[in-house]
Amino acid sequence: MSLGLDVLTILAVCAGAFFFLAGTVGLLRFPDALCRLHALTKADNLGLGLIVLGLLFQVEGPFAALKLISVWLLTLLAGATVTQLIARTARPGGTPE
Amino acid sequence: MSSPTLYGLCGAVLVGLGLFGLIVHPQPLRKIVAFNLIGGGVFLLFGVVARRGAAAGFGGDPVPQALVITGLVVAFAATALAVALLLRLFHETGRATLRSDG
Amino acid sequence: MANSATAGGFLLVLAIVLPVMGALLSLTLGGRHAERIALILMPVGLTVAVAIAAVVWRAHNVLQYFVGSWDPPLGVAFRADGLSAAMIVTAALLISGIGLFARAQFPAQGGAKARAPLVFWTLLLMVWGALNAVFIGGDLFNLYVALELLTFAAVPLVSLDGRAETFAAALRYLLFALLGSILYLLGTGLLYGAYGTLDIALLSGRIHAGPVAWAAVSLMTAGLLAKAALYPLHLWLPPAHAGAPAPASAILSGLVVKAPFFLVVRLWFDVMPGLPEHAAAQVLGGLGAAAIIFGSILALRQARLKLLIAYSTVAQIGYLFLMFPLAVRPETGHPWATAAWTGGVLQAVSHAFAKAAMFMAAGLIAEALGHDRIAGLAGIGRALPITVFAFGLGGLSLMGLPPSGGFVAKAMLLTAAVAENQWWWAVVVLAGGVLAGGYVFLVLARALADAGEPLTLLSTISRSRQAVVVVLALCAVLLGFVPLRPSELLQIGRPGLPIAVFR
Amino acid sequence: MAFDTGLAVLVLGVAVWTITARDTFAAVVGFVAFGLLLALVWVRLAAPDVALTEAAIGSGVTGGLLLGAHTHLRRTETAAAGELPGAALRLAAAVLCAMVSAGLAAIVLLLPEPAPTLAPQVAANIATTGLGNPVTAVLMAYRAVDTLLETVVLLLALLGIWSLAPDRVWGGFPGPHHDADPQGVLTFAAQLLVPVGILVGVHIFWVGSVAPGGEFQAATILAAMWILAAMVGLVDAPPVSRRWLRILLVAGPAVFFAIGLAGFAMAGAFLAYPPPYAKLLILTIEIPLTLSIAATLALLVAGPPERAPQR
Repeated sequence: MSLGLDVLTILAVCAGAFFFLAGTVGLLRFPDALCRLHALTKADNLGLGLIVLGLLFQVEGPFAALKLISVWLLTLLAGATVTQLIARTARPGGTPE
Repeated sequence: MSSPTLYGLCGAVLVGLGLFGLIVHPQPLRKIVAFNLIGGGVFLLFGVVARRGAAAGFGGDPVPQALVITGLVVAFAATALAVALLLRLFHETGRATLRSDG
Repeated sequence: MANSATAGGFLLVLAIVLPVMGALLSLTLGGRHAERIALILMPVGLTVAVAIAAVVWRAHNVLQYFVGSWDPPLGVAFRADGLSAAMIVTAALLISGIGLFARAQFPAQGGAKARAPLVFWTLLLMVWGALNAVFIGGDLFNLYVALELLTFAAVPLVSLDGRAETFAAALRYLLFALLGSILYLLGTGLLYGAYGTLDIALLSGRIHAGPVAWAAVSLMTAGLLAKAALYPLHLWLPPAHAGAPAPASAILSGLVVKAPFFLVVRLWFDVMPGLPEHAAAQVLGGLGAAAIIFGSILALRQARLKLLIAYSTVAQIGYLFLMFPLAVRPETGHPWATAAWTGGVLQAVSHAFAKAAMFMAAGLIAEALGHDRIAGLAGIGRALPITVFAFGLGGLSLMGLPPSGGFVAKAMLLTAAVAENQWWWAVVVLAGGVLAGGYVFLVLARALADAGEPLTLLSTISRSRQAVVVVLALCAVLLGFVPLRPSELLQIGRPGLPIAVFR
Repeated sequence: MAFDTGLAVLVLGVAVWTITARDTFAAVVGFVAFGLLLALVWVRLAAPDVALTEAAIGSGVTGGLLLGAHTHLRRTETAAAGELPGAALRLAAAVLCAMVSAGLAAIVLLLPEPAPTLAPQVAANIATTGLGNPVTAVLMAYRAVDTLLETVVLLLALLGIWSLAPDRVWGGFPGPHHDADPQGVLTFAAQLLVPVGILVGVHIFWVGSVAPGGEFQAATILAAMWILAAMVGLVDAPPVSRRWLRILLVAGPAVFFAIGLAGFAMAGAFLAYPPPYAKLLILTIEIPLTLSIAATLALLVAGPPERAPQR
């Protein structure tokens, strides 16, 4: 039972780490700000989501699980907001200030 | 080597790095960033002192930790004032350099 | 030292709390009230300052207060020794004088003109509170906060006029000051790491010569020198002090640069008494000597009056640091060390009065003429005789001619230098005096020259403002009548050094 | 240990990048990353209170401030970069700074063993303060005077920034005005995030007396939420001449001073709390203090008044 959970955790965390890696490579290699943001959001949404999923198999009690999910949701929300803010200044004709 | 010592060495290098940036960079904004880097190094050294002083069931000596919190807030106030001065200078002269008086 | 607060210790709290709370009230109520609050607090603060000095004098001991009844090392102590008392009284007198002078320049106004008065009066009180906090701080980190308070109160004064070049000057001042603070803070951290306390009295008992103490004190000294504008870290000072409005220049040059100097004294004489090496003190003295020579020469070459006065500040700060090689004599407790100690402190006090008077005189001259070019001063001596007289009186102190506080201060440094067989400092003191004479006479000769035709002044300068300037300049002169021997007041709280008797 | 080594190397790498990057934007982004990594270091050093402060103030708000400044100054970059000092001077600076680092490193290795500490004294006295978080006890009781003066420092910095305003806009609105886009994704996201953020801020404040957290961290989060709402256009900064704003800014330090002075009567010393009421009094100080600090931090970021007040 516990072995099965561990395997699931390893798989999910590895997949999450892969998305973080891909997002980072994208951040460094993509040509402009909007593409870079696109790459970053992949790391946030999927990468962190998968890592949280992986960790969920290990937690004890529903409260800790709720905490983990909140972390993911808050990151999503904050990420979405900040990305929009950056995109607004980066957009050619946007409102830089 | 213990890990506090390791971070202490890290703080020592940060101070030197920041100092270098402060001296060498002509742009005031870069100087401000460099100042914050020195600050990071100095605060880290306080943190190391605190960690080494772990006792009485605390993970670190709370006194230097509290000093760092005070210091961080003061450093932020300093950064805000410096940035405001720099922006005002820029809006007034169109330049952002300290060599304006010639 | 008694393990409790001394009676009268609450005066120390008031010295900080009154001006700071006044500043908070000014900020809340706005420009119209700011001036009134400052004017009400001046006599009150002056009374507190004199009371502190009286208590210290009567008790002949250090006045001490533990904030929140928490004993150091856990809590923070305030302490006032003779040196603190002298500086607190100086600050109170000068702030009051500058405040009276500034009434005409920053009158309470509403609307768009409200900015400068509100900022000036609030910052004047803040500078006062911060200075008192520096003078009575007994804890190295508390002193860091006090220093930052002082920096943030001083920097906006530079750009109060809103002229473009003053923003650059203020920014440069801020960057130097911040570097100074962070180096000071670094040293503080190292001292805590090595000795587990930041209390000056406790540290002085625990500290011992070694790499950690040395590194900490060097870093702290270097940071404080940047704030005190000691050569070669003086570059920020002339544009900042010359660019500020005259009353602000008087605060900055007279008082603000004295605070980091005061802390260097604390560090070298109180945190680590007997520890400093002779060689290190010689280095400080050497920098002071370089400041005297280069600052004076640069002052001679200035075309604008306020810049000349600002460069003269660079030079006069140099004298303060001559005190270190002469007063730091750990091995014997040399009797002449006390003379040098009194001379150094007296130089700080008399320069404060003299320089404030000179900056304000220059401000009045610039107000009357619409410029402060030295070449265009002809005739001003006839138009504003009182102001030019005050400038001359201040100049006496800078040159070190009797009767003036500057004379007594420099005479004591000179005598100590000769008596301790360190004659090279005597040469510097004399050369600095000659150079100072050069730049003071340069201004006076122009000002007293005949303009040929009567001057048309842009504005009439009221007698009362000129009177304030003369009174401050006279304070510097009156200090010339203190007896030419080590001051007993300034020795309070010093370890028992034998006192030399001058004949 | 391996984790610590990796983290230290990463911190130094990002720091080197921040200093050496050609582009100022890259340097600022590097600094933000540096701050976040440093927050991790603080966790490793068993200082969660500092970690929160570092992430919120040291990296977050400072980073935002620097990024904002950079968008204004972008055009001046090339001109200023031309003033780079010559190679000889840079080499001299590098040697000097390397010596400073080496000296400091040696000092770190020479620090005495066992390390001196005040932790036992903090622990011995913490009962009289009624607090559970030792860092809060240091900030609000043992060294309360530092904290009091520090809040004044913040206010003073704000007054300094305001003093930079040209006379014609004195008393006006700080910073530029942002228009809200009612249909925008951004507005939607901000409307969702701000209440959650405020909740988090209140939580961090509340737990600060017993667990990591406290007024500075909470105030920073509250300030950040206000800044976000202002950038999105949901709220606008009030004119700096408003009386209620001035009162809000001064209230925290003023209450701190008042209770401090009352300590003369209640407990025989400035900033002393009578033990039975210590926790209550500290809380009475902390609530207005948090609000004042939050307002001050937000306005520090907003900058000097730029738009004239309507008269």
